[in-house]
Amino acid sequence: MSKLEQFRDETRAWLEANCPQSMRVTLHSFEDIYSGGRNPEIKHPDQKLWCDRMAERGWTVPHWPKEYGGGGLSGEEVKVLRQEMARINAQPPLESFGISMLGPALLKFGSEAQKQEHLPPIARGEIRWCQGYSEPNAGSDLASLQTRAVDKGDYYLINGQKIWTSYADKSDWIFCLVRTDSSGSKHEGISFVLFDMDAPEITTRPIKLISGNSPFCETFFDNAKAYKRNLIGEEGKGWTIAKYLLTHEREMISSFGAAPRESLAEAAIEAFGSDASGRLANGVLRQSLAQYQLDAMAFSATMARVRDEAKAGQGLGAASSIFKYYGTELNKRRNELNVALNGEAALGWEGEAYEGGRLCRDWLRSKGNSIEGGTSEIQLNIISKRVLGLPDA
Amino acid sequence: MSKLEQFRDETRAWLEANCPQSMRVTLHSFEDIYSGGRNPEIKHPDQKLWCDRMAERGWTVPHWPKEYGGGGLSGEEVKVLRQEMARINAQPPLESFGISMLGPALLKFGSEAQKQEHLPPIARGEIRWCQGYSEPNAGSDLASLQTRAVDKGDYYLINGQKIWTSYADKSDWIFCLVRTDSSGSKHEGISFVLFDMDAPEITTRPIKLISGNSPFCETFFDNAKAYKRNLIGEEGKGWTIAKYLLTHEREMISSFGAAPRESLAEAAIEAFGSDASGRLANGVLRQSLAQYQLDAMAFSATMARVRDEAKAGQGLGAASSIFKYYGTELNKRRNELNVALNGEAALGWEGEAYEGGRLCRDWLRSKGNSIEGGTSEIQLNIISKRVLGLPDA
Amino acid sequence: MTLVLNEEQLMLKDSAAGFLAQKASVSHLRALRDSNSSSGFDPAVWRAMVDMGWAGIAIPEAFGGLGYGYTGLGLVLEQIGRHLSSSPLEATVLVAATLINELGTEAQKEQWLSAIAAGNCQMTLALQEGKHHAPERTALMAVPKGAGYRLNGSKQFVLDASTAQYFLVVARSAGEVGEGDALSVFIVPADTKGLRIEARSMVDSRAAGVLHLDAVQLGVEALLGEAGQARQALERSLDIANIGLAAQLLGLSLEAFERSLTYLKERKQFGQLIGSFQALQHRAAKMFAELELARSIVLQALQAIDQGGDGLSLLASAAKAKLCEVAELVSNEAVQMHGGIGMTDEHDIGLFLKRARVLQHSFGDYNYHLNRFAQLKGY
Amino acid sequence: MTLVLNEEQLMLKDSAAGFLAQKASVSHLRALRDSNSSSGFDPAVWRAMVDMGWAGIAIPEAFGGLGYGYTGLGLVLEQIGRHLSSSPLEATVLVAATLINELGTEAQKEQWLSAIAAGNCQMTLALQEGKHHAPERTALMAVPKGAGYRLNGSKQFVLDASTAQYFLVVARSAGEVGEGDALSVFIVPADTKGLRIEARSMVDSRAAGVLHLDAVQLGVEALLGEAGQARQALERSLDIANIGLAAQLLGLSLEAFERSLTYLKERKQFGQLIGSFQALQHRAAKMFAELELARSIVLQALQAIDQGGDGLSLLASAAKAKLCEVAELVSNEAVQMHGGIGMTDEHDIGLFLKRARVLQHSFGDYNYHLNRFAQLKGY
Repeated sequence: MSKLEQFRDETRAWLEANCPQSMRVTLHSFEDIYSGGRNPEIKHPDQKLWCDRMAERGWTVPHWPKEYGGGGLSGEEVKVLRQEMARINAQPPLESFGISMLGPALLKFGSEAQKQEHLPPIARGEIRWCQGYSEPNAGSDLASLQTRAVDKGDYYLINGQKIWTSYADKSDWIFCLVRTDSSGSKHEGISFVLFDMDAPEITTRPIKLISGNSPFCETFFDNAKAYKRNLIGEEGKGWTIAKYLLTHEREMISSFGAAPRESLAEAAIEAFGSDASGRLANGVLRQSLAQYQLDAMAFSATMARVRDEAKAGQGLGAASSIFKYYGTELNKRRNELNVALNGEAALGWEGEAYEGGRLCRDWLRSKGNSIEGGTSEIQLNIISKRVLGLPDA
Repeated sequence: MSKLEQFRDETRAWLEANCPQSMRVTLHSFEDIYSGGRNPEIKHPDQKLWCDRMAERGWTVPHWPKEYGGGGLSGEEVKVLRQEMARINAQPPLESFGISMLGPALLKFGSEAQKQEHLPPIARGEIRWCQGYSEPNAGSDLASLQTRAVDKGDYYLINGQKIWTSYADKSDWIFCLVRTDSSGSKHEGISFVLFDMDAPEITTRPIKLISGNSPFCETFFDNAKAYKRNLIGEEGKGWTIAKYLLTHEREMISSFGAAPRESLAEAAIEAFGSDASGRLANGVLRQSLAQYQLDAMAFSATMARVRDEAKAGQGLGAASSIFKYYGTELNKRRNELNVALNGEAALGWEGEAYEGGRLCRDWLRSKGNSIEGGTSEIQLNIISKRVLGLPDA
Repeated sequence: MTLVLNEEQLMLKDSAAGFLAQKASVSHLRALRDSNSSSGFDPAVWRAMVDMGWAGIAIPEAFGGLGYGYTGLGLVLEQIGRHLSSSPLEATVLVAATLINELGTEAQKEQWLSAIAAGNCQMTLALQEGKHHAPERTALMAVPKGAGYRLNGSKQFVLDASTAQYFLVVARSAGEVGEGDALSVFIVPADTKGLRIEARSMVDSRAAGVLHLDAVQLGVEALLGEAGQARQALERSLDIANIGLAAQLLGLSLEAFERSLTYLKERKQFGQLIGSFQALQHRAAKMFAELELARSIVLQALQAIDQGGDGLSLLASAAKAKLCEVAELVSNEAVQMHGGIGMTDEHDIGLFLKRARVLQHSFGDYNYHLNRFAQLKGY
Repeated sequence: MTLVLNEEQLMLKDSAAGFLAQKASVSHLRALRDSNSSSGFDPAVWRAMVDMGWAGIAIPEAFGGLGYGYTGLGLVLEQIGRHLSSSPLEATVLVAATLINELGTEAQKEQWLSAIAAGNCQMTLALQEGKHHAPERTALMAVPKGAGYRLNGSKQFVLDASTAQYFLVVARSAGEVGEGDALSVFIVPADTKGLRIEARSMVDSRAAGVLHLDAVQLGVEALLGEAGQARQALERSLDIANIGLAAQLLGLSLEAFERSLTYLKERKQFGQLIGSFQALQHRAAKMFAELELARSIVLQALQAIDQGGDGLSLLASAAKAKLCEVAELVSNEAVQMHGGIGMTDEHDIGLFLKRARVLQHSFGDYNYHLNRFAQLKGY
C-alpha cells in the first residue's frame, strides 16, 4: 500500500470517528459555513466541536505549515482529504477571510513574528478577519485610496472610510490598505496594516444589498490605532501585497462560474417537458441552455488546463483576469437562466413557498460578481494592456 | 376621381405603352441596373431606350424640379409612380451617384448656373459621376484628407490620391473633396469641387474586393484641373457639404437592413424540414432566424416611425447614424443566416451550379457595409457624443 | 395611420408623467414596500387615477369609458413603467376590462365595464397554474353541477389577489390539458364560499397571491360569455395585455437607461468621468439603438390593437419578446454601470431590475414569445 | 492525463509551424488560387509532409504509422489552420484513414492504412448529398447485384474530388431516408466505370467536387467492414473529423486574431493608434478570452480521442460548435478591425473568413452541433 493510500485509510477512519452526523448535511448557503471569531455565529451547536477537532490536526488549513497551526499536508494529501470529506458529505469546518486571504499574504509577505502571532488563531477559528480595501471614491481605481495613516512613533493613527468590507460587523481584526505617504504617485505610499477592530474609534455600518442580505459594511476610522509591528512588508510598499491579494480574490470569485451546483437541464425538462422529437418543448430556452452549458464546459476545461500548465511551468499571463471576467459573466448567465427556468418560483421574495426567496436572491446577488474584486471592465482593460499589449490612448 | 387617381391611371397607361417587355424582368444584382454615362455599360439593348423614354418625362428623377430635367412630381405622385412601376415589375431606368448623391447636394448647395449645367445631363443619363472622398490615410478620419488644390487663377491644380471611389473607372466626372488650405483646423480648408475625369492627369485603378468584384477604385491626380466655376459653395467650406452627403449616404446604406428580398423562412423550411411539432427541424437555426426576423421587423418599424416623425416635425437626432449602424449590422446578420441556411450552396464561388457564386459574393460584400460610409464604430461614437451627450476623454 | 403621437396623445403622456412623478414615483414604491403594504398600492393614488379617467381610458364610451383606445392606455402604462408605479391599472384595466370587452355579453359589458370605468370594481385574471404562463395547459376544471358549475383547483401568480373584488377564473369545460379549446371564464366574487387567497411576497413588492378554489359553486350568471368558447377572446386579450406590458417595459427601460447615462456623466474614476470611456460609450449607444427599435415596435403594436385587423398575435409576441430582451439588457447594464452602489438596496436602480423580471415573466417571457413568434411565422 | 502538451508534442507543433510558414503559407494558397490549380494543393508540399511522417501521424505503428495519436495530428491541423495550407491531410489522413481504422477488417487496415501512411494513396469521403451535412438522410442506395452491389446517386461537397484515387462512398443498404442504421461504406477507385467527377469552385480555393455514380457495379471486396453496419464507426469517425476541423479552426482563429492585433498596433486614425481605442480593446480582450476557452475544449477533445472511452460525441459536438462560434466571431471582427483594407482581395485577412466558413460547414456547422449537443445532453 502506497503512503498516500495509507493516508487515505487513516483519514477516512478518523473522519468517520470524528465528524458529527449533524455536520454531514449539505449546506444551502455559503453563509451557513462556520466562520469562527470572538463571538462566533453558531448555526448548529456541533459546528464549534467539528472545527476544534479539525483544528487540532491542523486540518482547518491542511496545506499550511504545522508550525503555524496548519496540517503540513502535501498537495496530494490535501486532495485526498477533500475527497474523503466529500465522500461523507462533511461540511467545511471553518472558512474565513483569514484563511482565504490574509493567510496566503502573511505566508508570502509576513515576518516570522507576524506569522507566529496571527496564523495560529486563524487556523483555530479564534480571530475572524475582514478586508479593508475599497473606498467610496476608490472602487475600480483602488490605488487612489485616501484613508490616511499618520506616523505616531510605534503606531499609526488612522482616519478615513472603507466600503464593501465583507462582514466587518462580525470581524475582530482588519487587514487594511492605508496611505502613509501622498507625495508620490498614487501606487506609492500605500501600506498594508493589521489592527484590532474592538475599539471605539472604529464603527461599522452594514450595507443592505438588492438581494436583501448584508454581507458588506461601510467602516469608519476616527483616530484608530495600528501598531507598527503589524505593518506587513515595508511602509509605502503595500500595493504589491494588494495586487497579490486582488489576483487571489479574482480567482476565488471566478470559480463561481465553474461546476454548476444543480442540473439546469433537469429543471428545464421538468418545467417545460419534451416535444414529440424528444427536444425541450421551449425551443428558444433550449438554445440558451445549450449555449450556457457549452461555455461552462469550455470554461471548466480552461480552469483545468491553466492549472496543469502552471504546474508544467507554462504560463498564461493574466489568467486570473480572464477567469474573473468570464467566470462571473457565466455565473450571471446561469442565474438568468435559472430565473427563466423557474419562472414565478424564482420571483418570490419571502415565505416558505419560495424557500425564503433563495433562487431570486442568488440571482440578484450574482449581479455583483462582475463588480466586486475588480469589475469586468477592469479585467478587460488588464487583458488588453498586459496580455495583448494594446497601447494607451 | 381625385387628381392623384387620375395621375395613377395616366401613369399606368403610359408605362404599359412605353416600358419594353425586356425591362420587366427582375434584376438579380444591383450592378445590372443601367447607369448611363459617355460610354454606358449596356446589359440589354432596351436599357437605353427605356432610360431615354423615362428621361423625356423627367421620370428618371421624378422628384427633381422640371427645369433641371426632373419630373416635378409631388411626394405622393412619386409614390404612385413607384407603385405602378412595381406593379409591372419595371426595372429602374437609371441609377447613378449623380442621381443619388451629387444631385441632392447641387439642389441644396449649388448656384443656379451649376444646377443648370450639371443636373440635366445627370437626369438624361449622359454623364456618370463618382465620389472622391476617402484617402488611404483618411478613412474613418475623413477630415484629415490631404489631396491638395492649388489656386491657379481660374482653376485649381489638384494632386493627391483618393481611394474607395465607386466606379471611378467607369465615370465621366468626379465630385471631390480637396484641401485648399491647410493652415487651420482639419475641418477647415476643405473644398468641394467637380471636374471632368477625361484627362491624362487622372488615372484610376480598380480595387478587387474579397467578393471578387471591383466596384471601387484608387484614383490618382497628377496636376489635374478643376475649374473654379465648378467649386460648390465657398472655398474652404466644403466640409458642410461633405457632412450633408455623408448623412445622405448613411441612410442609403442603412436601407440594406430593411425589407428582405427573399424569404429566409421559406428557404429554411425547404432546407431542413419541420419536426413532428411543426417546428423547423434545426432548433438552433430556428432561434437565430426568429431573432433576426424580429429585429428586422422592429427596424422597419423604426424607419417608418422616424420618417413619420420627421414629417410631423418631431425629430430624432442622429437618426442616420442609428440606421447606418443597425441596418448594416442587420444586413450582415441576414447574410450570415443566408449562408447557414444554404450551406454548401452558399460556399460556391463560380459556375452555373452556384449562379456564379451569387449567395457567397453577396455575403462577402455585406462585410463592407459596416465599414463604408462611416464605420459602425464611428456611428456609435456619433450617437454617444451627439445624442447621448457623453463626455470626451 | 402614421407612427406618431397626435396632440391629444402627447398631452396625455405629459400629464401622466407629471402626475406619477408626484404621486406614484419610485420613492412611493419604496415607502409602500418598507411599510409592508398588503395591498401593494396606495388607494388614494388609485382614486386620483380614476378621477383622471384612467380606469376607463380604453373602455368604449358606450360603457362609460373615455374611448382613447389602447394607444392611450399604452402611453400611461409606459409612464407607469418609468416610475415603477403600483396600482390596479394593469390587473383591472389592462387585463380584466379587456377580457370582459372581448368575451362578455352586451349585458355583462354594460354591467362590468361601466363599474370598472367608474373605479367601483377591481378585478384580476386568475390564469397561470404552474411556474410558467401556459394557457393551453389549464387544468382547473369547471364541472356542470346543479344549475351552474363547480370549480376545483388553484391559480398561481394572481396580481392584486388580496385587493381584487372579483376574479376572472379561467377553467377547462372539456378536453385534455394541453388543448387550447374548451376553456371558459368565470366571474368569481372574492367572498365566494370555498375561495381562499394566499398572499405571496414577490421581488417587485407588488401584491400577488395564490387562489385556491375548493368546491366553489357558481351559478350560470358567473359565466363570462359562452361556456367553452373563451379561447379566441382570451388569446386576443392576452395579446393586448402583452402589448400593454411591453409598453410598461419600454418606460422602465428608458428610465433605467437615462438614469445610467446621468450616472456616467457624474461618476469619476481614474480622474475621469466614466462616461468618457469609449467601451461604455459604445455599450450605451447600442442600448440607445435598441431602445429606438423598442419604441417603434411598441407603438406599432398599440396602434394595431386600435385599428383591428389580423396579425395582432404576431405583433404582440414581437413586441413582448423584443421588450423582454431590451429590458433584460438595459436593467442588467444599468446595475453594472452603476457599479457597487447599484448593488445596494438604498439605490433605486435595483428596483428596475426587480420589476423588469416580473413584467417579463407575466403572460409569457422572451422564450415563450420568441417561440410563438416563430410558430406564427410558420416555422 | 493533464491538459498540457508534452515535449514531443511541443516539438511537433514547432516543426509543423516552421515547415508550413516556409512551404505552405497563405501566400502559397494565393498562388495556387491565382494559377487556377485544379488539384488545389502542391504535390511537392504533400510529398514533403509524407516524408515528415504526417500521412501516418495518427495511424497505429502496426500499420506503418507513427502512432502519435490524434493529439499529434490535431497539433499539425492547428498549424494548417494558421497558414490556410491546402493538402490531402484532411481528406485522406484525418477522415479516410480514420474511417478505415474504425470500420475496416484487419486485412483492409493492413492494406490501406499502410498505403496512406506511405503517401501512396489519396482517399476522400463521399457522404453529403444535399446542401447540409445529414448522414442519417443518406439516400444513395447500394442494391445487391450479381456477386456485389450496384450504386446509383450522387454526392456533394467531396473534398479533393479531382485528385483522390479512391472514394469512400457512404450508401444505404436498407431502411428509409432519415434512419441512421443500415449504412454501408464502399471503397471505390476513381477510375471505376460509371463514376463521374464534376469539379466545383469553392470560396476557399480548395478543390471539391460532385461525385456522380451511374450504375456503378462493385464487388464484395469493395465493402469496408460489414454490410449495413457502418453507423457506429461512421459516427465515431465523424466525431474525430469534427475535432480535427475544430483544431484547424482554432489555428485559423488564433492567426486571424493575432494579425488583427498587429494591425491595431500599427494603424492610426484621428492621430492615434486605433488599438488605443477602448471599445476595440475590450472587443479584443473578449475575443482573447473566447480563444482561451477554444484552446481548452479542442485539447480536451483531442486527448479524449486518444484515451478512448465514452462521451466522445458530446465533446466533439462541443468542440466543433464552440470553434464554429469563435471562428465566426473572430473572422468577422478581423475584417471589421482592418476596415477598408480588409475588404480588398489583395489583403490576406479575407482569406481567413473564406476558409473559416468552409471548415465550419464541413461535417456540420454550429447549428448542427449545438443541436446535437443539446440532444446528447438529453433535452
